[in-house]
Amino acid sequence: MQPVARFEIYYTQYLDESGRVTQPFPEFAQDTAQLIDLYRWMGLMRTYDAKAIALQRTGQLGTYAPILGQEAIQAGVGSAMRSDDVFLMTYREQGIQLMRGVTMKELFLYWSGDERGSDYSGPRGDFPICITIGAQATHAAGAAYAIKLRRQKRAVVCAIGDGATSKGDFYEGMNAAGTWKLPLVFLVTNNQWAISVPRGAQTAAETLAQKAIAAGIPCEQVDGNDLIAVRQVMDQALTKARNGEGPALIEALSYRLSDHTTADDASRYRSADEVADAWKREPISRVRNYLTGLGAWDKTREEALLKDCNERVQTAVQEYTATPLPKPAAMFEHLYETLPSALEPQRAELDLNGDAGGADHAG
Amino acid sequence: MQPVARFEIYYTQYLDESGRVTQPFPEFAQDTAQLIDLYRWMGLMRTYDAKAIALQRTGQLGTYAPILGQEAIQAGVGSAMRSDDVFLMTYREQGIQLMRGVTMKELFLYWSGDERGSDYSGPRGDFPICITIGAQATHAAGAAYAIKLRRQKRAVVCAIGDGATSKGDFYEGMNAAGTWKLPLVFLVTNNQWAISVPRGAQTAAETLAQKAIAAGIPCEQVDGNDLIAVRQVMDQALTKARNGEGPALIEALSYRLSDHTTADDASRYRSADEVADAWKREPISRVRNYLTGLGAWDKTREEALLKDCNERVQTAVQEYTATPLPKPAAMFEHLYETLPSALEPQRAELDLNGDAGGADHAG
Amino acid sequence: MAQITLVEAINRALATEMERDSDVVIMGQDVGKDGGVFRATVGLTDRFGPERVMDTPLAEAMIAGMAIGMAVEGLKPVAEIQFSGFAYTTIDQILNHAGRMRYRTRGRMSCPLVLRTPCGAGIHAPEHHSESPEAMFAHMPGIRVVYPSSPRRAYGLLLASIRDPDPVVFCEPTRLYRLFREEVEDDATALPLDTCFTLREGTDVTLVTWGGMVHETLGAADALAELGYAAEVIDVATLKPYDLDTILASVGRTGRCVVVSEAPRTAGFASEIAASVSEQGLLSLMAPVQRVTGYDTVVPLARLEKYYIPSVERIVAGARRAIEFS
Amino acid sequence: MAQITLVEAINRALATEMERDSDVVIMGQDVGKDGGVFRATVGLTDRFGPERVMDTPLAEAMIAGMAIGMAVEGLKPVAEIQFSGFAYTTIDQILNHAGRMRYRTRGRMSCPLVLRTPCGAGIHAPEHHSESPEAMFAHMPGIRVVYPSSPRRAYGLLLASIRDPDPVVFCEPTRLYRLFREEVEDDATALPLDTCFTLREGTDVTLVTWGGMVHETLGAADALAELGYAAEVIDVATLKPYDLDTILASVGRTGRCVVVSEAPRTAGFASEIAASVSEQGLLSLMAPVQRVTGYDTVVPLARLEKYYIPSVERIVAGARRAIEFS
Ligand SMILES: Cc1ncc(C[n+]2csc(CCOP(=O)(O)OP(=O)(O)O)c2C)c(N)n1
Ligand SMILES: Cc1ncc(C[n+]2csc(CCOP(=O)(O)OP(=O)(O)O)c2C)c(N)n1
Ligand SMILES: [Mg+2]
Ligand SMILES: [Mg+2]
Repeated sequence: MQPVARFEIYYTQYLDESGRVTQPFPEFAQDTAQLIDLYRWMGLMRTYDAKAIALQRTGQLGTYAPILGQEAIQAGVGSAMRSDDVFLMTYREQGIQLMRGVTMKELFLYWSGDERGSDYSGPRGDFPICITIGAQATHAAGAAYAIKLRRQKRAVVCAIGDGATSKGDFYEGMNAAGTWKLPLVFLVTNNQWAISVPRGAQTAAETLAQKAIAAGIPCEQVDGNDLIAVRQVMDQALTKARNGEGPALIEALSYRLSDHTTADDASRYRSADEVADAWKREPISRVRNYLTGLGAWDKTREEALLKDCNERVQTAVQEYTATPLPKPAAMFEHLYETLPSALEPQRAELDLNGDAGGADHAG
Repeated sequence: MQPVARFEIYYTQYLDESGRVTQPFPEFAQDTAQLIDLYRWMGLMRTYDAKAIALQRTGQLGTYAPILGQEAIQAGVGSAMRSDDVFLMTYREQGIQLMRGVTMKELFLYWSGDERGSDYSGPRGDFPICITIGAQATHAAGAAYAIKLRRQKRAVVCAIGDGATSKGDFYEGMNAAGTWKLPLVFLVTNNQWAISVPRGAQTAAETLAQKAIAAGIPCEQVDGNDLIAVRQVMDQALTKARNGEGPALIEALSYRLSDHTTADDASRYRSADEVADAWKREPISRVRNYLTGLGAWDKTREEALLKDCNERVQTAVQEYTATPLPKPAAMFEHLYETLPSALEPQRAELDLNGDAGGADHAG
Repeated sequence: MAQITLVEAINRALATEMERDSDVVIMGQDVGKDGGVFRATVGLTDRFGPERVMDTPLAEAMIAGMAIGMAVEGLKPVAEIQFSGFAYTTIDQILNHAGRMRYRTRGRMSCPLVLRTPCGAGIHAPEHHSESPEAMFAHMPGIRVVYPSSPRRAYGLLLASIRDPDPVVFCEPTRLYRLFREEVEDDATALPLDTCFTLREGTDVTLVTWGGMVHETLGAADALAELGYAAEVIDVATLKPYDLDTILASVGRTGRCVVVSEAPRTAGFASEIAASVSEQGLLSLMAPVQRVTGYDTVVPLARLEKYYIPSVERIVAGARRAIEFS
Repeated sequence: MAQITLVEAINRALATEMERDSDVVIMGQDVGKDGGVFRATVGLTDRFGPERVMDTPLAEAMIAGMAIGMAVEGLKPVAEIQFSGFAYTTIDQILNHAGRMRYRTRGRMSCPLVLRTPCGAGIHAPEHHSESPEAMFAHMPGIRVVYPSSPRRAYGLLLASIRDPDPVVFCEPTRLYRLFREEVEDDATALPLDTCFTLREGTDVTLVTWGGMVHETLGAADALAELGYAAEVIDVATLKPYDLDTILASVGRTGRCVVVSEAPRTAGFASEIAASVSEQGLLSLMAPVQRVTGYDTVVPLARLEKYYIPSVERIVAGARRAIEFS
């Protein structure tokens, strides 16, 4: 019997876990200055991330979702995107956000529970963080449809996690992307865990990439801890999307080295051994090893980088802590373009009770 | 580069559109008596279906969804299932329902807008018709989970249409089936249309079968107008499911020869040529041709069959029309196991106004 | 001026606004070649092409979610959900996203979409085709809920909804789609979204309703007139945020109030209006506000649905309870 | 008897009923090894195994839909939706299917599932983690909605909900999960689902509330006592169908009523109670029923949420409006 349809999933890697080259580099990666620039970004991400956790632990930030271990995906994607592309994201994309021009102050505001943190001074067209897992997949299809309708050469990136690939919205969004051949790239960050649910308990699919077969769109796997591979595969998919050649899905294999959030304790459900093993494949050191091997990086430069990152983060912390709290009345601002008169009595009631409401409820 | 995963979709057919044998028959189909029995079922389906439309046209039935053209799928699936298997269905599975013991009177009641038509005297464990497209895919997973938990040798069949394969529930249900290796077979009746939306506008996927790749479950295509192929493929999948070998998805290719429902006019959106062409592949005549070629069928037997079918349908019509209307108070029956006392005033109000409510609202 | 039905008025409003504003895009199941199962979008594909009249795959959450993405990117999507019984899967998108895009980005983004959906029972349709979900939508912050009851109001309110800079859920009374005709001037004039419409003035009782029930309520006002009672009839039309002032002013004059709705009683929108009128109108009320509503049960299939929908007689009885209360 | 928190009481009820009835199956995200993000299911996998304590893929409609299929096939699924902001995608399943299985099959099938979900604001959580969707569920026919406010009631009402032959949406007040302890006898005794609980007797005003707001309302009763007013506090506990009689009887004695809820005001469950009390209690009411509720806006993120949730002061002010009305 002849099959009526046939599909294959490919996997891309350029730098292995020790920083050895496994296949000839694409053009951009032959420019060492570019690599160093991306390496610096990864360093900034990790410094920022550690500070955010520290702020949370000392009561200066709310629940926070770390990006530890996912820096290669984020630097690869962040650098492959153009500023007029549109990014739709989860709560674990702060590295991409930084590269797209969201300020660290805005990130801290957001994670402190302040809506002003989503009024990005940088990427005005990027969607706000989507907390309801998977919903952004259909928003992404809509944004991409608008871009296509207007014959613009822009692309949309929709980032989601491995857990999110179980949600109906994800499939519905992919199916839309396929049906209308939209300029939309799905980035599945497979960090092996959805809170306590391991990748293997999420689905019987051998790869997450193959989920796009259901929508008839091209799909592939990439080593998500390999900066070069992510950047290259993403770049190709985005170029096609901008040129009207349709959507794609990229599964980036990585590992969530941190707890799910600062409210989580991952040691309840996964072994220290597994985490230690995953550390061997973490994304930053392999670039450092590669650059060091080239003679393009050394301890002095590393120390200077760290110092610079720390200073930048510290400045942002100061800007953040110096920001006055929002006024209670802010909850009636931007609800509608103009507050309907029917809601004015409620705003008045809030004003009247503003102070009275100032006590914490849960004690 | 080596692929990390590879998939193929196969297609099965035994009898082509003119009734010629395209590959050796499976065992059951070598028993001509069995084939004749199934042929009779298909005849009954078509007679019943025509009568239902006639009843609707003469104001004796509500909006009705014909099964014309899908009789091979329905006879194949109906005969492959066991009575203690569980069936979850759309509104277009009356043939399978008949084979499972739902009476024609019950079908007529249902399509007249009478809930008693879902109180099947036959298959007490079959789910009621699911009108919200796709929702039954998750119910099916739940029912199959219960069966698996109890170590029973039963299987669940979940029937859905080509349009339904775009709904998130379908993917979520499939993913559940894969994750827990449930005894669940999805039957996708691809009749090429979802009301006015053709299969090609529903998804960019080359086949609907491949959607199951997203869930990591086995999938294949079958000629849905070939009774023998449907029965065989379904039988194999069900046997596996009952034996704990997990789920499967079968895409059965057919054509909706009728309007979507009696409220639809398909000539608004598809050509007469396309329909005429589809008639060439309709499922009943090819079995008749095959049986006639064997010498196992002839005009006399055909006439006797038609007469028998007509009589049975006519009897059911009489039973149906002789059934008294339900009482208004029925709307408070079976809402909860016991009507909560908080609702008694409302039931009393209904009693008070029962007659007053008797006038039609839309004039 | 043409005498047209409510569904034709919707069709005109869509065509007129698509003509005026190239950002307006129609989307939904069967809205293209088929012209919609109720024919609301008939002719639009021919006029505006399939890119602006999108036949979508069968996925309501996708329709709502895409509309959100399109609206944020600057289009003005008008999405049709074929029946409101299939709109429940859009609730997550409308509540968690459409109604919050502006709020959560502090005005950086907005979400000017319209979600049209046929509502209400009485057309002998299958299960899930007779739903009245308006209270659920009206409970959601950041959106508007509009529910016209005549061709003229359907035309003007739909134009206003499309032009509104925020998300609007636009409920359409299936029972009234073709029940009567009205002269509608197709002059692109919108009606306001922040006001009730007083359809009939009266001094003895205020009957408050919306959508399909406006028809039976006007019938009840006729029947009450024969009994010698002058009923004022108010069509709320925009349920969220709604114009309580007009209702209170009327109740101030009549002292009696009946709220009529075909949705299940508990936590329905009739309860909202009854609560507010009772709270703020207590001093003028000479009788408790009466709710005449659908029952707290599943809308029965065709054979019994007429016993479920509030009848003229039940509304009259409710009004008499209010009027004759002492 | 142990002094336990509300979330521990839920854990005990689950364990006790799983022990008693092998048809009871737990399902949800992270309910297994992790023991639930709020620890409600901690220890259950070890005791009952992963087949009866199912860690599910990340898909809420699937969880609800599977629970329906399981319940119809004879199990008694208790499904957890991690936060009620993620429960909106279950509405379609609960409303269109769970609440109708018995009805549409004329009793041939039933659907005894429980959908547990944490509700309410005040725990400084991210967006969508502070929702109060109870009114939307209470509008649906064929289901029950239960919302306990103390460890003892959580224990007894959860047992009753699991044993109930029909679907129950079980809202849990996150704010109260660990706020205080209470002695709870783990004796498998259920509490009735058809009655309010009068937590405090008083003659001057009836304060009606449920869930997390019971705490602030009791605080308001204390504050009112200091002002010399004796407030009766009623915990509605089961919102659908609810026990209006107890509320009416109380209002019959006090003549004043305040309904407290943290959900947005418009079309909230406070409106339902206010409407019914106003309608049926008008003759005993000496003041309009006051609603003290959340505002009709999005629940703000952590920094402002405390200004959103009705405070003791706002409740006291509402009560004084009722008491001092003339
Ligand atoms: C619809 C929905 N359900 C549940 C949650 C609670 N939740 C937050 S994160 C998470 C796991 C997500 O896993 P994954 O998609 O793999 O992303 P990751 O956290 O690993 O980045 C869950 C269940 C949610 N935010 N949204
Ligand atoms: C969730 C949902 N959306 C829309 C509808 C309206 N509707 C009824 S049938 C149908 C088309 C279904 O097509 P398909 O799945 O191919 O089944 P077929 O009618 O061809 O048997 C639609 C859109 C529905 N019943 N449910
Ligand atoms: Mg993950
Ligand atoms: Mg079809």
